Amino acid sequence: MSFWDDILLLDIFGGLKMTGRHLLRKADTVEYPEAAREPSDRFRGMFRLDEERCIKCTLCAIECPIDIIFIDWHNEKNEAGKNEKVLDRFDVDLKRCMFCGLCEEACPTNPKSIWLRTKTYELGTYERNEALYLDIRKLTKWDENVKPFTVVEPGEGR
Amino acid sequence: MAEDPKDTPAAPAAGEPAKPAEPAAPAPAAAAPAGAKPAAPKPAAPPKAPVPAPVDAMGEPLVAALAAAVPGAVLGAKRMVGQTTVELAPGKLVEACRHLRDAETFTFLVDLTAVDWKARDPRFDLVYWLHSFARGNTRIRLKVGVRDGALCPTVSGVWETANWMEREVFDLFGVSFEGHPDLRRILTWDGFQGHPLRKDFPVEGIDTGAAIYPDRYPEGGGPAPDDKNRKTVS
Amino acid sequence: MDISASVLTYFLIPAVKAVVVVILVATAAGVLTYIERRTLAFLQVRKGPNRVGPEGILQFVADVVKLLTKEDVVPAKAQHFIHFLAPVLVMVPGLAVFAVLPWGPEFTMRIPGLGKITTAWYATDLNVSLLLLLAITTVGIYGIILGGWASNSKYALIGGLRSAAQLISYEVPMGFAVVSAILMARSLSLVEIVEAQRTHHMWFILPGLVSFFLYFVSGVAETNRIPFDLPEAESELVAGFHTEYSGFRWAIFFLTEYANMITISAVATALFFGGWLRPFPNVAALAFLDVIPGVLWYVLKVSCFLFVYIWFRGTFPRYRFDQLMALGWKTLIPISLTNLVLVALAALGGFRGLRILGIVLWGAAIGAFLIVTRLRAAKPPAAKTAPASVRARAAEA
Amino acid sequence: MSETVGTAGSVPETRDTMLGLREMELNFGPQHPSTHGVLRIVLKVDGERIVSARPDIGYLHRGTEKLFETETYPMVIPHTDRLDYVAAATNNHAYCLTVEKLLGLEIPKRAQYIRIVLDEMQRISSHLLWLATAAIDLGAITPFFYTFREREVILDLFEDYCGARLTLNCMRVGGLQEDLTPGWLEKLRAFTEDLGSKIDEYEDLLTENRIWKMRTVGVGILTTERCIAWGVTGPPLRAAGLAWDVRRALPYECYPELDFEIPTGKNADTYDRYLVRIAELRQSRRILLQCCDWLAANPTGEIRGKVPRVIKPPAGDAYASVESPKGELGFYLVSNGGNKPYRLRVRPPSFINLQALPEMARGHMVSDLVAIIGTIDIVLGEVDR
Repeated sequence: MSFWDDILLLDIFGGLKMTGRHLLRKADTVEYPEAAREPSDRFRGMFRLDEERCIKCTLCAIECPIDIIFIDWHNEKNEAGKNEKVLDRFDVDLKRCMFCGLCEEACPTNPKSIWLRTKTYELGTYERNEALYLDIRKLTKWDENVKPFTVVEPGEGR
Repeated sequence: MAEDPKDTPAAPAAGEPAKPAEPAAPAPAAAAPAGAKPAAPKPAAPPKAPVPAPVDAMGEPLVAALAAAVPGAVLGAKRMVGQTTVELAPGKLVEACRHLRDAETFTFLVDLTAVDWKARDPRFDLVYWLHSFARGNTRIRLKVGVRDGALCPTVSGVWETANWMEREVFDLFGVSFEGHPDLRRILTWDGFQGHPLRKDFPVEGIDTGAAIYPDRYPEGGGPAPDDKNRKTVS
Repeated sequence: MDISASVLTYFLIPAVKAVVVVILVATAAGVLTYIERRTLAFLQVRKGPNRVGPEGILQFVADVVKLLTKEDVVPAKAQHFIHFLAPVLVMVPGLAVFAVLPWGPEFTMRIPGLGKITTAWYATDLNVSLLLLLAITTVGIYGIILGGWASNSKYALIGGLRSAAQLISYEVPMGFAVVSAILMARSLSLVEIVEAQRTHHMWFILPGLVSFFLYFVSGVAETNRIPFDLPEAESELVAGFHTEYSGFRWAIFFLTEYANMITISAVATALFFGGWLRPFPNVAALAFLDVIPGVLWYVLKVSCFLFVYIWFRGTFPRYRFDQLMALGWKTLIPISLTNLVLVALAALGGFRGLRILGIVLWGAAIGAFLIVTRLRAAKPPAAKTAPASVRARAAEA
Repeated sequence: MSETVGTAGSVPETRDTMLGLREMELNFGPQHPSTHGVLRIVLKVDGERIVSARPDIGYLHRGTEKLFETETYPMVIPHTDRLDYVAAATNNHAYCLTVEKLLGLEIPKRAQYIRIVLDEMQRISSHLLWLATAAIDLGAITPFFYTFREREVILDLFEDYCGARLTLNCMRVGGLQEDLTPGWLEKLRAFTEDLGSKIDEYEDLLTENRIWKMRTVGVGILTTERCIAWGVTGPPLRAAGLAWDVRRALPYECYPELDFEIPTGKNADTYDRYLVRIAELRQSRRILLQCCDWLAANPTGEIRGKVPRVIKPPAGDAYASVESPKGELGFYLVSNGGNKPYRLRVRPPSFINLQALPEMARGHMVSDLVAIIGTIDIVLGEVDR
């Protein structure tokens, strides 16, 4: 049997049949710029910050495994005469970020004030120190830098 | 470094060992049901209840057999989370290993590594983790204390797989092995200065002259080192 | 014959043909690279190049432009002159053989001002064209060896060595396969071999089943294609003999490989598949097939072979060097010798003998194939369902 | 690296050269198409036959173990993703198991099943990647695209579950961070049921193919004894005939409740390792189907045990291991009672399996070396850490 298999090259023809069957199948390719895949709801992408909700507790900065979040604040008296923390600076060094999402997990507010689930992945830039270092302005209004598929508010899609 | 806010009291963690693994059975109270397996804890209703603690294991048959077969080798033994650790004398290490391999069927060296207890003397613990197929997948951990700069006997003659593991320990801890067939650095390059896994080696690394654009990009990225805000959190 | 006519016949028309052939071959090789990538993509459920031009058809133009404008890197310690010479040595024979490939029959056309001209769809018809073909293609090996050696790279050197051994070994079964076709047609001229298939009332694939198989397998090996692409096995030798070539010199190696594929397919078509003849050239009932001109038949058949080349590439792993040599010397050469004797005996019997040989060969092959596949279907291999622990396999180490 | 004395792995050098000619030294890597990263092997070859092979590693050394010591326990997890970066879930799992062992934590049943699902998905994706690259090393380019087609579905499932495709960061000490999304289980089941026919496709292309068999049968033999001596675990050990799998030998999570076989080979060669991995794909599929059934029957439940807010294991040490796609992946944790690991050692299966390469390669040809590197299934992120 195996002798005849050898002579008749059955394994060879079997392989050819196998690939031949795929010849007319539809390609599985997704052609990126035209047909970009929408990421899933939990996809960890570009950062977004809600300055109003943030209580300046710096837990996100503490939990960050690679220390890329930099927060500064000062106290100000508000109209009621109470001390209120005001953010001086909230920077994320995105070029070192590994998108683990621990900062989002650490955030104690509900809904989260910093979150990554924004369905964005098009973060390519030409100048990494400029574009991939985010300050408050870029964190809160990054729609001008990055086009998200849909802006997802935290709490959605969980 | 990011410190946990609840845990601010000084402990830089990387300094003194809180409880060096001395053989002296530090938890005598918990030793009552000695053989009980701490590995299978009760549901942790009060969060602090079943904290695993080491118990003395000199009475275990395997340890006793080893102590009898290689006199003077066993300095102590303890058991924690279901894993037995036997402390060995460095001089008897190879003899004990040979005995364990041949007489007790520990044919498989799972892992070999070292721990740096910076302030302790001997400074390093070499940790051997043995496995026996014939004894129903039992495992035993051996520990040997080694002084900084002292030579440790190699076990690469007992288990060939110890070859690269010992090279790694040599490379990262600076523990030399006597009789090793090919003791060279393995993960860092030849000519590298220092031993990275020692506690006194800086985490930031050392200047090896390999940085390409130190002037253009601040080290580590982010704000430049002289930025006053840099210290805010980290 | 006046002077102008002889200039026309012996100089002008051949010159025009030569230029046309070179341009066509270079373009065809370029297009073939596109077709290959595209076909491979289809075999592999992806799309392949589809950006440059409609459906990516201009991809090869973009590639050529890129390669032409690329920096030509020569290793510092290379033998510069030989390094430069090697691609030329590969390309010239690769293009020269196209002079004798018979793409179509003779035809007559009328050119304004020159009158009627009878010429043919081939550059020239030599009475020893097959011999020339074998001789010239072998010269290309020098380019590969020298290129590998002159690069001063160990990978390139190994690639060159492998290539030398492989090409020389596979010349032998290929030669024997060609000889069997010569015996059938009793001519060394490719044009006459094609014509002989008309007079014999059959394509030579009928008696030449084994010969064709040998020829094609050796041809795949000669062109360094998977599963015989050892000289340039990219997972072992990076790129083999052309590791140290870049830019257009690399492109020349690359294009010549594709040109060689066309050559091998074209010769196989001429020898065994009736060249420009339609199927069953003597059955009058199929005369409507003559609507398709001979040249198109030829191109069609060559395309089929090229597709098989690509299909092979999409399916098979690569042989190891010693296995390749063993296959060549221990399997193909004995088979080709036996086959040669059989064909020679049959050819003694002329047309009738060849036909009997063909019927016997094809009958045996199809019969055995049917029986074995039937038996296999009855007893499916255990491989599919059981884990490896229960698979009984004879130790072949 | 300077040319110092000695060969790797204490393999004695044989010098039976033809006609007393000098061997050629061939630098295989670190940039080479089939070294799967930045592995460098210094070869001494006699013609094409390998006299000695000396692996030279460390090009991807990032000091991960040093880094572990500076992070609190939860912050270590993203770093473990980057060890064996094609099997992040098993890395997370091994680390979490170790910390849980030292904490004496119990994991909710549902979390255990989801962890197993993630592990087995990861095993399938890792084996598919292995098959793809091993086939392409031997010149068969098409299986690459077929296996990546299926791997893509797994990565999509990972993305749906935890938001990342490769570096998952999907497990936490004490359980999991996220529960399954609605509809995820059905997607997984559909894929899993479909997978069987897809594996048949790969087998059609390779298992019986004569060239594939010629290239792999009898190549790189490492017998059971030699496997144990070199500490080799995982598919190479099972291909040598020893049915040893951490999932069965030192059970963790719910594996004892699941029904699966440990495939073994006979001849300890590259072909058997291929067969074992293919059979493991099928076994992982079986496990996934059983887990799907269980999770569908128990659609709700806790996914995280009673974890203290600040994780501070008691002083002491513990070792726990899982069966990663490459072999036994273990973590050895030494705690001093603080909130950071005092020492966290990885037992990297790739690193230890790679050590056997010189012995497997000696006497074979350069082409076989490619097959052998492929069949050990190394990931340099784990070898060099």
